[in-house]
Amino acid sequence: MKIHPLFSTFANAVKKAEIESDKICLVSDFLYQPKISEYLGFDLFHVTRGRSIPFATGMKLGNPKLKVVVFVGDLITLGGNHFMHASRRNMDIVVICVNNFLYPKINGKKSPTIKSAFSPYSVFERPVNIPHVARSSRAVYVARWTALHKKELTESMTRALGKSGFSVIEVISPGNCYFAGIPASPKENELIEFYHKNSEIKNDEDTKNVEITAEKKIIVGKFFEKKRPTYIDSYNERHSKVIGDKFKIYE
Amino acid sequence: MAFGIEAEKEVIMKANKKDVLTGSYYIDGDVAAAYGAIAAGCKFVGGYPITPSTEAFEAFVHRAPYVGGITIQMEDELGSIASILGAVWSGKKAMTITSGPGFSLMMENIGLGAMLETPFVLLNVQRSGPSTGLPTQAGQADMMQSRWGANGDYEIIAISPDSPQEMFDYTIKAFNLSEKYRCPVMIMADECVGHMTEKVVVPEADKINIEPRRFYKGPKEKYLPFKPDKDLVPPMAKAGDGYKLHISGLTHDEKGYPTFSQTPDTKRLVDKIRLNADKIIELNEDEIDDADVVVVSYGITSRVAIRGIEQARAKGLKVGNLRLVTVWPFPEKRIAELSKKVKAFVVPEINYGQIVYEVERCAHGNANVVLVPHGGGFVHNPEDIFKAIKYAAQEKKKVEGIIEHKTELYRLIHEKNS
Amino acid sequence: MKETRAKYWRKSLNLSEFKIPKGKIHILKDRCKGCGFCVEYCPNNVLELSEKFNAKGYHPPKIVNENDCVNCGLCEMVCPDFAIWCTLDKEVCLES
Amino acid sequence: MNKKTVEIRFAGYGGQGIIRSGIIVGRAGAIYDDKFTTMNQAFGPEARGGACSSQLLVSDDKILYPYVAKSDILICMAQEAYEKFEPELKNDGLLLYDLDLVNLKNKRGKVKLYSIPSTRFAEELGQKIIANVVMMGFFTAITEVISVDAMKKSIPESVPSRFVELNLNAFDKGYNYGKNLVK
Amino acid sequence: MAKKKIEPHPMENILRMDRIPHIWCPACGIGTAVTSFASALEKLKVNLDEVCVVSGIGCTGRVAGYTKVDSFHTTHGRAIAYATGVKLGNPKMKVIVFSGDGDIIAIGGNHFMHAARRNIDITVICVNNFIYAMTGGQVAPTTPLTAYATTSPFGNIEPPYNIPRLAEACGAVYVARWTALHVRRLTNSIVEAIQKPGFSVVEVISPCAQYYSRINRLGDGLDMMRFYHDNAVIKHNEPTENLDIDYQKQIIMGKFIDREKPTYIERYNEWLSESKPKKK
Amino acid sequence: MKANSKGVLTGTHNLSGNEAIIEGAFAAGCRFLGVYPISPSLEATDRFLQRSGEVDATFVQMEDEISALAAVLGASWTGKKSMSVTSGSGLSNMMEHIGLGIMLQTPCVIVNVQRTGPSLGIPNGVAQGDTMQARWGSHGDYETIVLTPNSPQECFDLTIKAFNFSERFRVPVLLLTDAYIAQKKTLVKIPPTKDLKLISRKLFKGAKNKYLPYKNDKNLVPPMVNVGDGYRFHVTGLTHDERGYPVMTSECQEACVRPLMEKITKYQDEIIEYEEVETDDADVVVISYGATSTVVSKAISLAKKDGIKVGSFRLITIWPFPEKRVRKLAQKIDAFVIPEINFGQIAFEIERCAAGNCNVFFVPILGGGLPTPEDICKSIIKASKEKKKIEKLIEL
Repeated sequence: MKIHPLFSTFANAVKKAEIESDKICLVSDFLYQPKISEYLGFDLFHVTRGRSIPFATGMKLGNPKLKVVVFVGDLITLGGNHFMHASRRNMDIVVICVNNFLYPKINGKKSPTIKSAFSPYSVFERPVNIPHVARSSRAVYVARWTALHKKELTESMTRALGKSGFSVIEVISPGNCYFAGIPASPKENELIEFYHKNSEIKNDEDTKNVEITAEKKIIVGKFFEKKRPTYIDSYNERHSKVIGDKFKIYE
Repeated sequence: MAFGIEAEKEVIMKANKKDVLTGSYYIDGDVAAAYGAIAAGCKFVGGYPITPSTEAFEAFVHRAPYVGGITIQMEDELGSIASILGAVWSGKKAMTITSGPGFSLMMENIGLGAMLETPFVLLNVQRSGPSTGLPTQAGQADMMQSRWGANGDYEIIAISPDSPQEMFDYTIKAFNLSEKYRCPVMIMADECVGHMTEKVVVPEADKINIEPRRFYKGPKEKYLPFKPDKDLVPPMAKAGDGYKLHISGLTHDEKGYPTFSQTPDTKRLVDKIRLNADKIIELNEDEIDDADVVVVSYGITSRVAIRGIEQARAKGLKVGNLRLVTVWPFPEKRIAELSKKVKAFVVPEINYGQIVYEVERCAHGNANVVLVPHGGGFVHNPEDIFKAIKYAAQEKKKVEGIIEHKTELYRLIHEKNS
Repeated sequence: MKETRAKYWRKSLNLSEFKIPKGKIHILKDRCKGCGFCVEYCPNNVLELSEKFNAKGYHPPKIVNENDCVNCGLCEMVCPDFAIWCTLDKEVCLES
Repeated sequence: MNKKTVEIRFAGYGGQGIIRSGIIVGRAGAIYDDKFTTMNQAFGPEARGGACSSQLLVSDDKILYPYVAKSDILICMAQEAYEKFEPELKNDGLLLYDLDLVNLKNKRGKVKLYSIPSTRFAEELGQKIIANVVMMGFFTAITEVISVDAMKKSIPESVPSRFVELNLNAFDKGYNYGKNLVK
Repeated sequence: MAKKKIEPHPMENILRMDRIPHIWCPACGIGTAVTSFASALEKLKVNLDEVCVVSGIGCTGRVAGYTKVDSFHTTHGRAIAYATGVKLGNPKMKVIVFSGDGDIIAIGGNHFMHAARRNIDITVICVNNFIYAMTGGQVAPTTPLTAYATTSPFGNIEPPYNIPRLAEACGAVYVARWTALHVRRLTNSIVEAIQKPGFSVVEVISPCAQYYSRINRLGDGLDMMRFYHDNAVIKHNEPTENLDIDYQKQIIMGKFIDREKPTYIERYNEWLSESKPKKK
Repeated sequence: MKANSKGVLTGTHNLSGNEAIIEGAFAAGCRFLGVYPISPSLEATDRFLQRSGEVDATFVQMEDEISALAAVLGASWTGKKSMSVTSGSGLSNMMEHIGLGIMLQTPCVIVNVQRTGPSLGIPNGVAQGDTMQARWGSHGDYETIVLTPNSPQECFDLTIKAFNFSERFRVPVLLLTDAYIAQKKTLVKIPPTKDLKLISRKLFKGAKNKYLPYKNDKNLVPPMVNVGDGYRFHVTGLTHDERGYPVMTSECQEACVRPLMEKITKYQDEIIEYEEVETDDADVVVISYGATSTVVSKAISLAKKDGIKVGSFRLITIWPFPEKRVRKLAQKIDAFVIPEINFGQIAFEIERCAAGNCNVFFVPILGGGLPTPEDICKSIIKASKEKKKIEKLIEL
């Protein structure tokens, strides 16, 4: 079976981060390869569209020892609200958002990240600047790479896995059609290559400026990193302060 | 069936002492449900406040840190139910609490819960609908929704308590049933019970039986997440234990991998409840043996109906009382059996007819079925129930279909106008 | 030249011509919920909470310095219960 | 009262602690007087600032029908509540009301009337919101449905510890006022 | 009850006086925000027939019931989605979403974000009272850290949302914040927001005397207003990341964002005119 | 009312069910689609968008199904006929707003292309598992109208009908198709504009200050107005009185909610449509709808070869349920056979209406594909052999 390149990148990152693969739990509503759990040894949950983040939230709170990783396609369509709020709470999960510019599974319907020139439907809508929304919602780690920035992406994933808090990595890995400026129906790898060539690494760039537009190059890089107590940290801290000895640290 | 728990062998487990707040309390039904959940070992509630179920969530939030539990107030009901599904799969017992519109929002993920065979408990304190309706007043109009609300075929268990004490007791039972059958169990309370304050006695921990989760115990590599035991329920594993779980909301096979058409095994989702119905169903019966008329009711209505029944008995009518504690699965057999002995069923409910359809279905035309509807906002006037019983006892003819008893309220509102 | 310079000169205030408005306050007592905003934020301290209860058991405001009201409308703006407003009674010269 | 079930309604407007009164009295009956009590509330967003009420049934037996059909005792702390609930009072019922906030309209024949300036007393004690506790003291003194001891045990469970004394004072104030009236 | 004839309130033509007294508690700031809104409409001299107010659920959700224009009281969190439909169905309308923080930011956060992104030409007036008041004081996504609420009995542990920042990040064209005390400035802001084509947001900080300040022992509504008086500072054009509100700390108010962007309908029409000839 | 020729694509076209629905919608005067894409309903969205420029229709793809339906309700109040298209779990997400649509009495049409469930199920799998959900899925009491086409032509016709019902009764109307019908392509005849019979909502014509948004006329349907016409009305999802203001009493609940149901039950005879073939002297009647009905006719002819008297009863309107007719049939025949691509939904309803007069056999068909005529034929034969009355739903 062909494993999606993202999963192999991710598997490398897990190895590098030295995390026991048993403790890793993938939740996904989109990037979905049935046998991936068997091959890579993670638990995989495939849930309803848009609800992977709350599902992961519950999972993390249910067993804080788990490392919960969410693979989502369009993070902010149905699940935008969950994304914002999990980010605000600083739930300790890693979100790998695969920005396809469209839904690959369903006939290339537009998703909110497409810029006008990119799809026949999206002309009248602006895309969401995912890193900026993530940062504004107080995520602790925000990065963006194309799928071909393998080394950087692995590094980013390793970093995010090692970090506690809500980390967001946007991966530009488009589906295989509907892209303006490219001959009709290019192959997937051609597309990624196109993006790769048309991107520019600018680490620590202000997320305000990283909007994807048809006119300028796609800016990739690690944009933001910060430390902040996670939901469970604040829960433990606050409750042991107020309740005192009767409170048992939740872990 | 080599692995996992043998279905027939009952493992008796008692509640954890720390979780049980033994003593007498004067609390409302909502709070009692929260206490019940804690006693049952529930450690996670994902909720979103909505009248009239907020008190239950609040009560849980107050208690949770003391029993090693955690709560989260999610951004909406969609999030709260998704979060509890996640928590269950990571090994916790979990519950969510909602009412009215919140319940409608949860539909999609109730379907997911049923599909993933996730044991969880949902407390729905029903209010009057549709839409926002009467947020602070009682209704029983989500009964059919609880059974049919999500897309596709699945079965759930629904329990309808009628007092704060029962809210406590049946919340524990709900957890037990959900662990036993790995399905969503809904406590379909109503605003009246939720906001009714009465004395609730919380027994000692070793008086409370707890059904443990049926964890898989065999070798890891042989685990099939959806391979059932004899009673059609598969044992469970939790995330992070190295089972390489693959759990998907798509139609799947025993391994959990998606299939492209349903297999006979997918029917297990409904069969595990339908075939075990006799073990699940709990009914309260009173003076039913020689009754001419049987009043079928549930939730708060069963308490209201008693006044009507007493009135009728005082007039010499033979009235039995059948209270549905479990509404779903519906006690088909019992109703069918009774239908051959009695003249009529009288079904009062705080809606315009939901469970009455089930009663009619199971009566198979053997007995008349009289509906006493109430739109919501308050409970029935017992007088209406009495009159309906009186009518049902006198009616000699077999009437086709459901007979709707015109209540005083109906006359007041609609006949005055016309 | 002269004219342009004159343009920027400040004219002295002619007190006999300058008019200040005088307002009339209207209170709907039974609508009031006694929050006290109008009393607190009246710049001229025209109002005071009365000791009497209204139908709902709150203390509505009462007018104590009727003549000081300048129809500024702040009580009207700040009242959460639409229970108070003022109208222009008349304009009076500052001197008189 | 030698009847089996006493039906009581507390009525006022939202924010007066009407529901809390029901809980305190109900708890006193159920937990400390060993009776059966059921408390129900009619409240909601519409009730905030509007009429609201709580219904309490006190009985020696298990209570089945949990609502007040015709009240034996009506406690009114607002005009609106009085107008709404007075008609459901039994002809030989008992009406307790706040002297300042309720103007009686048509006095019915056998209805027994008792009044207390509970809100004024509460304001004198420093907190308007304890008017309901004054009223509860008054209620205990006049009706004797619930014992004083039970009430005094029940009140502290519903108020923050720093207000317990204030509340008990308020209770006593109402109680004594009531006892003086019936003497 | 014999009804006395009540004198006409000056806002009679904008507010449904037959529905007042309203349900809000004493000293609640929502009424004040409504007054500001009403006077903004008066100032704007718009045709009231072409104004539409959409509200969700919650205390502020009841505003629709008191404004005498076409008004919709919809489901929890969906006011913006509903308003989107009204605006697209009839672009002539001035659609105002008047709702609370719990409604717009918690359950309706996604719709807020996407409507801002699409730049739907609606005005959002979001009354932020730091708590869910209608259901009795639960923690809201705007509740400051460590503040108490019935579902955070040990103090809130979730950092609150900074509404202007969120609005800015999602693409709103006009963002302002005022307290219920700064009525005149608030009125001016609402006037500007309604005039502005595109998604404009006005946050109104409002006291909740019944729940927020009672649970946190902050005194009554008047004390909250005094607090705003002392602690609110005006800083126009302040970068939105500095606008966090900490528990009982300084509140920065002002007009933060005022920018131009084509609205959804403009883009849509542009697309239509581009795509039409191709079809023929 | 006459149709607007702009939207009517008169002629014969090769259309899939999904496309036919959109053509039907345009012909019916629909000018607003609020949608969130989900298979297998995507072609409908595509078609709408392709044609929206020509017919001046507005399209919005919202962030989820919840808001998609909310936008549809909002647009409907501006006077535009509006619709939404969804499938499977999308319908589950819409439940809250179906309730709102019912309460506000907002006309709109929701097309649900059923896919196999529960939950995500099989995205392109044929199923009929949402029939009960369509009736009971939202909280509270309500009645709704649900139609099921069994061919692209019917998709076209019933969409127009759905709009007519929704405008006439001011209720959200559901059109339940399935993945099979939606993707099947056949010739669809679209009549000339003048032959289309359309109903539009009754608008209030009286004085502006006299308008009461929820004062029912004698048909129990209140006349409507458009936003922006100066009526300055208020509507709420709370239980309301005639003025649209919330009133929190059970009297008001009775006055408000019961007519919502009665306006449909009262006229159910005008709404209900079904197709009967040779039921007069039948011993066994097969009840089917949607995709299964396309197979049933073949199965029946097979069964007839075995000498069994079989009739067919096809539901076109599922809700309100054609109770009277089914009850009558039950008295004459030996058995009903109900093949459904689910594990028993309408079968329960038929068991109820049969009232013990005849046996009720139910044939659960696994989702994902269509049954074969032979399978159904076997069930018919089995059913015809059972002579004893069994008071129970019998699963085959």
